[in-house]
Amino acid sequence: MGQLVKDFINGLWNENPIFRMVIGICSSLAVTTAAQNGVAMGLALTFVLTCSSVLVSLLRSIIPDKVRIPCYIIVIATFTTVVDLTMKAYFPSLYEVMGIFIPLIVVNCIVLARAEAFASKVGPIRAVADALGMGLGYAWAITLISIIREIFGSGTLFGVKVLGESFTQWVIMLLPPGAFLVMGILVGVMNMIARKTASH
Amino acid sequence: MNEYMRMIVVLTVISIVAGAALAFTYEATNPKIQEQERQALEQAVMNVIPGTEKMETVEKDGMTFYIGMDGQGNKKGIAFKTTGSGFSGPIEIMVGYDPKEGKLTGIEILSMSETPGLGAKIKEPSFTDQFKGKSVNDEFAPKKDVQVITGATISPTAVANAIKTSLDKVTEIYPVGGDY
Amino acid sequence: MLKDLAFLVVGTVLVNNFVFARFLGQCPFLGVSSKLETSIGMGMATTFVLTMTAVAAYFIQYYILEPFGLSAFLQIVSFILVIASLVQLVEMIVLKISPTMYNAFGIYLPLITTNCIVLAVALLIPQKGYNFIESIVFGLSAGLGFTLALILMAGIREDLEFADVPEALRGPAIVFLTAGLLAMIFLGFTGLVPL
Amino acid sequence: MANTIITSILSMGGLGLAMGAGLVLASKKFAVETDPRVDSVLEALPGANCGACGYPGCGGLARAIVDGKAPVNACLVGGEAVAKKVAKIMGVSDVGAAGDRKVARVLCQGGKEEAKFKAEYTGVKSCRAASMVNSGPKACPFACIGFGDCEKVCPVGAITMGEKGLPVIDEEKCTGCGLCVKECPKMVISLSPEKNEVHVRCRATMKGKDTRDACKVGCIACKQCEKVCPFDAIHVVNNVAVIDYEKCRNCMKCVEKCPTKAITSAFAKRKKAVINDTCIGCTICAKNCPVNAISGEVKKKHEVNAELCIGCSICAEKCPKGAIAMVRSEGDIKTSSCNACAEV
Repeated sequence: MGQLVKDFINGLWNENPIFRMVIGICSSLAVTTAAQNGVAMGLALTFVLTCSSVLVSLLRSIIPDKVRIPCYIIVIATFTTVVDLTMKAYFPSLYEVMGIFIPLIVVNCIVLARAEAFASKVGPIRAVADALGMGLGYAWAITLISIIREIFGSGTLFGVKVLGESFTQWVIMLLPPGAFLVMGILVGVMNMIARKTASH
Repeated sequence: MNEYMRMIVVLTVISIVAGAALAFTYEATNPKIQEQERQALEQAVMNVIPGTEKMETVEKDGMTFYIGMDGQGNKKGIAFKTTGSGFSGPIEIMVGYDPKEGKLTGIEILSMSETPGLGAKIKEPSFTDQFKGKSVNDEFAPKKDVQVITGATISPTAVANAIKTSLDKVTEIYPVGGDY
Repeated sequence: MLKDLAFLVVGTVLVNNFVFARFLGQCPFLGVSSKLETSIGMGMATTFVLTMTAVAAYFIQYYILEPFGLSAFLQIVSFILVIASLVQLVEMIVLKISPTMYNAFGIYLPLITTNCIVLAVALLIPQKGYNFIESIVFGLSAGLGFTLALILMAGIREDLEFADVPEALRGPAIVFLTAGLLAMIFLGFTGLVPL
Repeated sequence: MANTIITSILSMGGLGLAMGAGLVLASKKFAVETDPRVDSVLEALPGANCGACGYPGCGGLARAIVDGKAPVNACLVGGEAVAKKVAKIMGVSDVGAAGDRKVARVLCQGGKEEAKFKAEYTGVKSCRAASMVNSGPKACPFACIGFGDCEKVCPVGAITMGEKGLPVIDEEKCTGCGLCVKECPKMVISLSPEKNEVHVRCRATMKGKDTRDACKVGCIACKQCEKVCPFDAIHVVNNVAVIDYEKCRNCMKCVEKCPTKAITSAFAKRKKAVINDTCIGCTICAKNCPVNAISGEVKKKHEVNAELCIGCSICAEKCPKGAIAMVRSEGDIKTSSCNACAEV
């Protein structure tokens, strides 16, 4: 049990994919113009990551080494398409905003990396713990980014106005440079926090 | 079974299973997706032709028209899609047109990728409402009879031009005052 | 016709640069942009794979998926399967045929499977309805745009080494900030060509 | 419905078959011999080819690790677990690699001359036996007894009993097995990383005055080392100075200051910074030097004042061009535990 908790916590902070390992950032930059998108993307990725981790973990002894990458990627692509179709059917407005970034979960390094580095080496239960940790670690990170960008960029949070009328919206926050700048500052802050906690 | 055979078999089997699984998901979600798309389209038509309760799709001269009708089946106007070339990508517009009066009944921006906070304001009613009741013979010239947005001229111009160009063609198919 | 292709190239390389405007290919962009030499090799390999992908995607889309009406749900899976396998194939072939070529750019090939630009290019081709020639040009210019971003960044990062960067910002953080400034510059290209 | 499923199965199956066959053919036809270690490192790596390590994919990193160009923990994605596996393949003892080799060191300098005896011991010549009699013959209860139990237990002959009646450890031969540490009844031998050059060679926790009475070279807890350390790396805890090796940079300032010479290092071999011609004059080194030993104008080659330089290596680490080398004053040879030269 302790091992499972450890696997889970690992992704949330120690090896947080966005802030600590800095992988899988394409989507975290592109869709984070509004907090709602951040949450949706985070959950979508967590779903794909968890499902594919379980399957990869179950299939790990069957798949021959040389074709493992194509095999894993098919598994991941299948779950991604499931998410893609489901979102199209039930959340069309969200789907429109996320556009091409839902299909691109397939090539999000986090998914394939965890499949390869973790799920393909341990049993399904530990794989789930790790995938959930990584997925939620990714989710909170991109939600944070999107909250910052939404508040400064549109003066709203989850679509509700939080900054007064007199606030001039920082359009740059919604544009590509804003994404990079927020990301850079956040990674810096996380580095600082990590160093502080490490020295204690 | 040697290793090479296994490689081929495993990859093929996984592909087949993936294909089958996706086909099932698609069959399960497809009706819902079609329904959503239809609803979105209907909603857009209702927005650009006030008083519409049901619509009919008509193909004419290579263009698709949506004829809006009220509850009694009286025709309230026709709607069609047009695309303009915006600042950072295509802008898709739904235009409502009343041939009897020769006037626009409203427009809606269906999709665009303009700069948030600037060009993206073309989506807001403050911009789109000015097209309501405009005559098809108007000039559609930015800064003259079309109000532009401060800090963004290209996006409104693109919308105005796209509407004007498409109207030229549409008024040939459905002339002003004619039946439809 | 030629004018449209030119617009497509400029639009893809500068205006909608895959790295700075569409946020794709960030992982290799951050990872491989530390040295000018490697970034050139990586750029070359990516451009090659992207062009190849564009061709493959075109054929799968219009000769397999479209005729059978499968494009709505098999696009992602079939594209990625073919891309992953093709890349692995090309790598093996290059390694065997010419070790020098392999060292120059072949070693970057496996890195490219998970470069989201590749899948994005494949998916955008049917979405935008490009014809065969346009698809190739699109793939090629996507690669060139990525190469440009990599080389710019590598050039800056080589000089950045002389700077006394605050400790917390070292590593990826300062690269993001620099990329932010570059992205601002690339914003200036918007509206350059009709899209 | 059935039609969609059949066509999708057929197309995906066809694609899968074609690609699988292609890969099989290629791996048969184009098989190339590689360093087996590269393969096993590659095996241990995540294989996602994300490029976050700065190398072209996992294959590139595997080659770099085998060639010694990259550290075993270079893979960010794999984290500690992968680093451990790679370290095992590469035969590196710990994740941190080379500089962390551990060697045994004697933490007592109270030889026949320096330490007072409270009694004469004439029993069995064994430290363990002697320590049972009123905790040994020397006045200091922490002192090395000097019968060489450690010398006898050392499997590689790295320990010899010196003239002072204290063990001398040959750090070249020491394998860090820790047998001597276990054997010593007084626990005055400890294992520490080879790169740590400064040591407090006294464990006496009596009050300063008592230590001074018992031994000439004991730590008397005067705290002068604490004050002189530029890096806050040494503190008197429980009446004895303790070095925090996370912070210690082997600058040897405390060694200079220590009134009883209880802190030692190969002082004569203190490193000095030397700036070569690739210096571009960025002034980063001068700004970071804790003792202001570097001077120079912007964009001109900087100079090190060898008198002031304490060899802390901060400048070498900060230098963006790698233009600063840390050179040991008397040739670049390894330090040893020989106390004689430490006192030169």
